[in-house]
Amino acid sequence: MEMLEVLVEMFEMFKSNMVNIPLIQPVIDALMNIPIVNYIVALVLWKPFFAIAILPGLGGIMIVLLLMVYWERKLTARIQWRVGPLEVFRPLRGLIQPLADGFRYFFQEVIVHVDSHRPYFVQLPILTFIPVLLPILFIPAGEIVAIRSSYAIQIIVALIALIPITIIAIGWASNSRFAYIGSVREAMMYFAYEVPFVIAVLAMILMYGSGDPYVIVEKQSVPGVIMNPIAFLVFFIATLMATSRLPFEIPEADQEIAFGPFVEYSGILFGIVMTLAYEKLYIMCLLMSILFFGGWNGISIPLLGDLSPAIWLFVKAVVVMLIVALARSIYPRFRLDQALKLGWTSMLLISLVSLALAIVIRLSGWLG
Amino acid sequence: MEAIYKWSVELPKRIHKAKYFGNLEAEVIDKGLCSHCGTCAAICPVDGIIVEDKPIEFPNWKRDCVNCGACVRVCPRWDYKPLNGIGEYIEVLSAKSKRFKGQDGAMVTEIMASALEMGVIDRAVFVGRDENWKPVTAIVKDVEQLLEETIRGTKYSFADVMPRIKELIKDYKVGVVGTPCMMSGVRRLQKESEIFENIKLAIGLFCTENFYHWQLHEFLLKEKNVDMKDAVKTDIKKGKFIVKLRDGSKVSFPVKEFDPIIPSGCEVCQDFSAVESDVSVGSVGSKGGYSSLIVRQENAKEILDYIFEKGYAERGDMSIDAVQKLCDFKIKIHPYPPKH
Amino acid sequence: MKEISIDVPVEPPAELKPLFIPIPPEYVEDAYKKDEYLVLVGPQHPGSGHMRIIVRVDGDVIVDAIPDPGYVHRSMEKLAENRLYIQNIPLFERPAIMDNANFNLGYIRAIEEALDIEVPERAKYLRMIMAELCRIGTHLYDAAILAVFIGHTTGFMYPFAIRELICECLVKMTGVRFTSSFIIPGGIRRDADNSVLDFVKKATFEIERRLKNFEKIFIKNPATIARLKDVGVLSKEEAIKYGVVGPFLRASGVEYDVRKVEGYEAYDELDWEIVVADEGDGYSRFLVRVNEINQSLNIIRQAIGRIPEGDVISQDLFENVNANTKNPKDIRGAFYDLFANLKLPLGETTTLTEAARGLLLYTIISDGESNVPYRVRIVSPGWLYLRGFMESLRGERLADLQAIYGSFGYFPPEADR
Amino acid sequence: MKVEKVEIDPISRIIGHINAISVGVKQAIKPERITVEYPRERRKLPDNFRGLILFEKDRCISCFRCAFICPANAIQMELYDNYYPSIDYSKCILCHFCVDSCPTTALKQTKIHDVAFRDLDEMVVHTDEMINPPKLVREDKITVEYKIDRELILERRKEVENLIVDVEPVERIGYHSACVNPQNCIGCALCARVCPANAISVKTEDEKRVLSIDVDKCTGCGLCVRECPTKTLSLVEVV
Repeated sequence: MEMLEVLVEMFEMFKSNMVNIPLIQPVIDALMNIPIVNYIVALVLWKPFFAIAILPGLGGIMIVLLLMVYWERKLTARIQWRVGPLEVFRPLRGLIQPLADGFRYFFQEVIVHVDSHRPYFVQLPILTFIPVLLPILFIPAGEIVAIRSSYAIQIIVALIALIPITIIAIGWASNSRFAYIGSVREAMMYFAYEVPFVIAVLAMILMYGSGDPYVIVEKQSVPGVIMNPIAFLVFFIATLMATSRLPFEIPEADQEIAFGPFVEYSGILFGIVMTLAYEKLYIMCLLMSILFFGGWNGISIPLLGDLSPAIWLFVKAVVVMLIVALARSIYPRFRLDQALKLGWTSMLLISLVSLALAIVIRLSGWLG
Repeated sequence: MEAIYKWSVELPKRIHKAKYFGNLEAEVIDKGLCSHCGTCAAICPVDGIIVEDKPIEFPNWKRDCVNCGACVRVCPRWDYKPLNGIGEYIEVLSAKSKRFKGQDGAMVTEIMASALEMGVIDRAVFVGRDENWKPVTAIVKDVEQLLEETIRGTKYSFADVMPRIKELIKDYKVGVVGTPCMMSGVRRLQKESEIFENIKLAIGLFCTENFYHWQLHEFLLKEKNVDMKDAVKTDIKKGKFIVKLRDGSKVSFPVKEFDPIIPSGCEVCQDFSAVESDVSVGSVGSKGGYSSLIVRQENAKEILDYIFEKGYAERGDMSIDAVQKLCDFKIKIHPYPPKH
Repeated sequence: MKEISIDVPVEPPAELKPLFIPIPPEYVEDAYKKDEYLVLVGPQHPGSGHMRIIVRVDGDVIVDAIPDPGYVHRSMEKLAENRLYIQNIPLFERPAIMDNANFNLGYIRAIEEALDIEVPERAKYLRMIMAELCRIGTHLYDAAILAVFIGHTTGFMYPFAIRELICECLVKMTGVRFTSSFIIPGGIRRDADNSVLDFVKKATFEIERRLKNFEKIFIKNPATIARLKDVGVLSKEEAIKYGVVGPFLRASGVEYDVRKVEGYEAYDELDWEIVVADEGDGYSRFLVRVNEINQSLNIIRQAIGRIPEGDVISQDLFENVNANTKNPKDIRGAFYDLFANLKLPLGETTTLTEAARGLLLYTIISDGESNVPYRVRIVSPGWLYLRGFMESLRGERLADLQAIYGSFGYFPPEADR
Repeated sequence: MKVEKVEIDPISRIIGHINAISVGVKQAIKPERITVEYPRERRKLPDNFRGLILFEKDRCISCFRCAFICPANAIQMELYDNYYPSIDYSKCILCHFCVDSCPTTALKQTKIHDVAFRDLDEMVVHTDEMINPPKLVREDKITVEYKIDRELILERRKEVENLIVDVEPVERIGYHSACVNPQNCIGCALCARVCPANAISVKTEDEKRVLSIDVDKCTGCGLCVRECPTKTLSLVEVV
């Protein structure tokens, strides 16, 4: 019998903390009084679950993936005087091309070549989901948040720092010459951007006085970018380096080492690994919009209720990603040692300057 | 040469009902009159007639022969009237080439080389030999090619000189060396079609008889156990056939012993001194190391004047009656119509 | 700090044995003893054309680079020996398909020299225009390959879009985009009327306008400069010693251009300069080729400005041949009669031409009798500067291999012939 | 002309970055695209474009010139009532030596270049398949033309371009074969045998073989001149 009580108890817990969206409130009320369905609706609309599953979490990633891949290819095509994906669904000028790619990867045969370390080769791409998706727990979007903690920013940065380790492991698992060179380059790049990146985030936390996203967002009457633009510059270049976007596409330099650590993958494993870079970019853009663009504060739309801050945060992150896509068609690839020199000398210097600026702002008490 | 649109060609008498080559085969080859000179192969428009180390033949001529009658018109042995004696000539001399070493005075090579130099001819058809003295025809373009050792000296067996003329005749002025039957073949070719006027120089050789190479080779091997592989020089002097071998030894025996293997065509031939050639060359009638020359045509005369003026050869005198004696001897031993 | 090398018995990886690589086994052992290792770049590699480069790498620095060319060797010289002289024209355009006019011009000039045919003025100008169009096309083609090798996909797309204009000009003039076999002994096949010529003139301005975009986004892009500056340096002496030719020789400071030296077609009648740089690094090689595009553009404009009227097929061809048409402006109908039994006199003729990537040598040896060449010798620029290219790799980083490869514009089908 | 030095001080670097980004953004807003969406748009090609080859049987004098000149040995002459060319497109490199060699413009070029064959032996296009153009599946409704005046515009017109070009025939100098040195002739009548228009007749009258050339039948193809072993015949201009 306790099973039932536990269920009822959980149902009460879900009901208490539901996302209220006035727009579709009547529908939700109607659904709530159908016996079985109300459990599901309660679960889905339960704030922490909603944060992970729908908006800033997996749902957001799904939309971002489809949108970002399409947008990036279409934008680069436009800049390069050509048309880009077109024939997949002609009326919509190839809009569902990413869906088609995903579909193809899903059904393509996964080849695990002989002298690769089979267990690691297959599991590692899935393991990389852990460091990539965990930060979503701590990213709040207005009221919708999975885990409220006052050290959310630090945890997110720590988890982001984990991702390169799994990529290096992937390179090692495929046991091929190019994969090896790719993973060594990934390790090098990791050193290049990690220190300035952390210093930049530290500067922002210092400036706001706490790592709690809610505190940060409140204090951002003036968006963080204007307050500390240098930190934003470092953070932006570090994102390019972290997700190996074009000027720093060194680990996966397909002309030199044929797609770096992921060279031996095919099929759905390759699909997962390909989306990894985009998910990492999404997480960093969410972090960037929280730290620099005032997170989810924007004119709240009454009709959407709790959803409007989440949508604001999502839109800001997506806008930043669309701008990052521009770099791919403008810049050639730096050499590894040039990237390292950039990372260790100029970026480190600038991040220290931004730290000093942050301290000055903190002491001036402008943000109180 | 204004353009005409109707012209005709004389057709020879057709004895048998078959195609012309059939007639030729019946009248000449089967009757044993064929001297294996190859003139018919030189004129045949469809290259059907084959001149090899066996009697002349035209494989399945019934289908391929286009019945043009050219081979019959040019064949020297078609209603054959044997030529003999010295024939008329401009002058008689003997000479020895300074530039070349050959059979005797190497004058054939000398005349051909100077003709090439003077531009009288562009190409010369010579007869070289492979390692066991099988004759191989070679087309000579410049004087250096004549320095090559195997190309000089007499070979005493049949060679397909005439068919090779056919390839050259359309584009080049040609010089030919050959036996008296070939010379009469060349004259008939020139009468047959003006294109053969391109043969600007025809050098005849004194010839008693010629042999099929395989017969000669086999005869020497079996009767005289001389393997031509290690022969250095072959010669006929005063009725004796002499073979000088590599190890310096010599084998010689009277020419008469060759009688059993003389081909039937040669048995009816009485022309010793190549009556119809431009110049006849041989060893008879001049002292050792000299070739005796009977100059018959103006072009040969000019070439010899050029040679002596350039000092390429020394001049000597030659006794014409020695040649006369041999001509009468040849008439005696090769009566026509043949005895049996 | 001194490198300590422990004498561990090292035998090279098993995979190197079955592959046929043109280096002695001791070399491989010695490499692995010094704990350097061999990276085989190519022949099937996104960063190198159909040629394998055996790179001996000490850490990230290239110690030694051994080329293994020949993967796309089609034995053109042997093929040419059993084709008529005229049938070799399509064959000799195939090494560098974009640079077909120059390759075709070299071969035809050799034939004309042997037969000493006088080429009419208008044909010379039209040939020169086609040669310059193909030169610009090849420079753009190599700029694009360089861009994509250092990761700049836009830098690949812009030159290929501009090259489309050049192909449009060639289609209007000859009827085919590039392998046009349009140049024949004695001139060219058809006359190009004035509407086509002023389309070409307008195209040159359009190319220049679009090149400005390419310059801003790729040539002057700081990342490109960072990637190409002081990379793969060939000093003047080294360039001369290793026999580098063409724009890569001029990039190291040697002012030598066959068009000026030989002055064939009508190059000596127009005024244009030879582009020279003296650093000899990857960037100056690239800049020399970009400036050569401008030089070629103004050659074309001058040529179109001063092109004389007149016929395009020389009269000495029609002399002792009963051709079906005697129209000196269009070869149609008489192609076979003029060229089928073309026989070169006995002897050997050699011509030098300035192909887009450098010096191109043709030698035709004919035996005077047959209507096929006895021997045709073609030495393409890629083959000449391969040695200089490999020497310039020494001491560079492995990641720079692609940048230097692109800056040299090495094109395996042309080098292997 | 010296290539100008490149200075790499920070200011020029920043200007470089700004320029690069400005070009990227400008092109993103207003791209100067040159892509032609091929199956639905077709690019206008000039009339002398070298595409598929068509054949006109009654103009052909079967003189074998196209078969002899083809560098890729793609043309094979097939016997119908006379010898006519058939092209093997797996070998043909579309250099149009044959079209330029044809004395009577029996071979004509077209603007069809996107030809598809189901298998290899269908690529051998026999003579009767070359006479009228292949079945064309035309999806294109718009013709795009490259026009340049101040700058390149891709002028798109709503018309379907006719890919078959009508080529005006070359005005040909008439030739016919004639006997120039009759005394060369050996009466082999190979010329009569090879003549496609059987203009040379051979009769044997009283011990003589008489050859005669019918001038109006002779098309001047020159095969008899090449076949004659003794250089008797030659082509003479029709005056």
